[in-house]
Amino acid sequence: MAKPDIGGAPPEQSVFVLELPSDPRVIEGAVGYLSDRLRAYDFDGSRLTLNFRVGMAEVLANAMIYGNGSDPDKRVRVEVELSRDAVSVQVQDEGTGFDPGHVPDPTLPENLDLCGGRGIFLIRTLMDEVRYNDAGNCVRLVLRRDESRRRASGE
Amino acid sequence: MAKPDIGGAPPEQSVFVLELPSDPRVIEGAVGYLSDRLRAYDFDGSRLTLNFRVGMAEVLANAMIYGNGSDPDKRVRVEVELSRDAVSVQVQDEGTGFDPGHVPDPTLPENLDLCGGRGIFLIRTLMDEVRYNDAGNCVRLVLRRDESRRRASGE
Amino acid sequence: MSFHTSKNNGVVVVDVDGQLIVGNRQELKQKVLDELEGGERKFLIDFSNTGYIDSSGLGVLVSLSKKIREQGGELRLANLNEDLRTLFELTKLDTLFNIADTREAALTGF
Amino acid sequence: MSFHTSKNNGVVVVDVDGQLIVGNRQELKQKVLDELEGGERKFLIDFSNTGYIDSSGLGVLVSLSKKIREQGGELRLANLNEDLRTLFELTKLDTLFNIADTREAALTGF
Ligand SMILES: Nc1ncnc2c1ncn2[C@@H]1O[C@H](COP(=O)(O)OP(=O)(O)O)[C@@H](O)[C@H]1O
Ligand SMILES: Nc1ncnc2c1ncn2[C@@H]1O[C@H](COP(=O)(O)OP(=O)(O)O)[C@@H](O)[C@H]1O
Repeated sequence: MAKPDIGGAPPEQSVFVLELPSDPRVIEGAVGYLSDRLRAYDFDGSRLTLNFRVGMAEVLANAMIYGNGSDPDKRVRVEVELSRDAVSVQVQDEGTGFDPGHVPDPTLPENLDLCGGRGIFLIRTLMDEVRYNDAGNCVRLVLRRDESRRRASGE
Repeated sequence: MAKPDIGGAPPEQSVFVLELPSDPRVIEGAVGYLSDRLRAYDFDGSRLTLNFRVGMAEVLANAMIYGNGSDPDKRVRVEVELSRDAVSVQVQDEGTGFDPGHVPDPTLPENLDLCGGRGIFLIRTLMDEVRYNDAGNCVRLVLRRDESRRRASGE
Repeated sequence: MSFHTSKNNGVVVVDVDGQLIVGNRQELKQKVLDELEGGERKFLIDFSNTGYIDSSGLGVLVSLSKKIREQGGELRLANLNEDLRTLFELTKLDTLFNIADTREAALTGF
Repeated sequence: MSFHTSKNNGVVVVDVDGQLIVGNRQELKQKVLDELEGGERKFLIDFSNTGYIDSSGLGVLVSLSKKIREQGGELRLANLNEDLRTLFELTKLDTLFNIADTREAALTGF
């Protein structure tokens, strides 16, 4: 009764910001929240459950753990622009950055049984656009709602 | 190795801000994060695990659900000032507020088997200071590290 | 947070792992109501592995207790740690529930 | 997220409920390593109830598989949904693991 009407279609575009602590325990809740927002803009299927959820979880984990060094005094700023066409997310940490150009390919046979090194690969594989700033402490991701390319799959 | 030194004593005071989505799924992670911060300032025992965790979870839930009406477009702003003496938390929602003066006592016999109505009672019981602004959409809580009063218990 | 259900001599025993709070209490409620619907009447919730409970978690316990009683059944609680005991005392819910120190004590004479 | 472990004809079966991600993968790792330490050699992880897995979850699986093999044991995986299949294919980890469609298929001939 006192609840706002959430039945109608959402506005053409939503823009919002989160400031998250550098704590992996909030990743699951934040990704769950963001996924619901995307669902309201008709994102669904593996674009939502695989590409968005895994890509987003990776980016947040890297910002919290590598960028902010799990320093509880540092925050991760997430800026989201969401429409029916695409979601664009900018994730900024308070670290000194890194060189995203120099990341070994985890799918090479010699890297296959390494425990780490798949995060950035997955971000790049799952998202449609991935652009780090020069420092490497801010990344802008774009995921389009329709799978317009890549991942030649069965259908 | 690349991790920052987290062994040393924390500074005299920490001040920080979170901007959380109105989604109950982030409450547990946020409370877990905040509890760890308090632990670094020597909060422990039931002051931490009961008073702080439950009081904080209640305040966040009320801000998200009642204040913001679970509206995904609205955020909850959490400002924390933390020292070895006390933690002060200000929680602001984007709602129109309410009158916190008019909340029935859930411990009266006739209210005992109601499902709801224990949130504000618990906040007031567990925290040392609880002050709502005039509108009722912003609350400032203080919890001192040492139990200086109330809750006459065994020790 | 997660729940494990087991059956012990006609008593449905539910272990609550983690927090029982607004984000997940519906799961517990549904689980117990399903068993009630299925004809079960004796329920024990074991809090050995529970962290904290918020007011909506308490509310679910009150609501379940009522619904079970309406069907002629009973809900008992066991293994509340010191924090949880205090929480039940502050809210006077310790007067509403049958609270046992241990699982065994709760199962005895159910 | 939570794990349930059970034993089936000498195979330790672990069900992963929820997400297997950086915030909780250590729990899974510890659970399996404890069993390995205790002498168990055959492991099956069942992903029927798993949501998503991130790179550190994948890392834990790779690491466990290695450690189990070093002790002469084997780790098998079962019940990957379409998303998880794709994840294993994208990372080429489908070539590293014995992945069965069903739990029964995985247990057969273990
Ligand atoms: N936001 C960031 N800030 C600083 N360094 C980063 C950041 N994100 C990634 N890195 C660096 O890139 C490396 C590769 O990351 P990733 O591909 O996610 O694999 P992994 O996490 O397994 O090391 C990390 O080890 C880290 O050194
Ligand atoms: N931040 C808030 N904004 C608006 N209303 C609130 C807020 N916090 C609490 N309330 C109101 O106070 C009432 C009592 O809250 P509470 O004591 O937590 O019990 P319950 O959540 O079980 O209703 C709520 O039902 C709600 O109407």
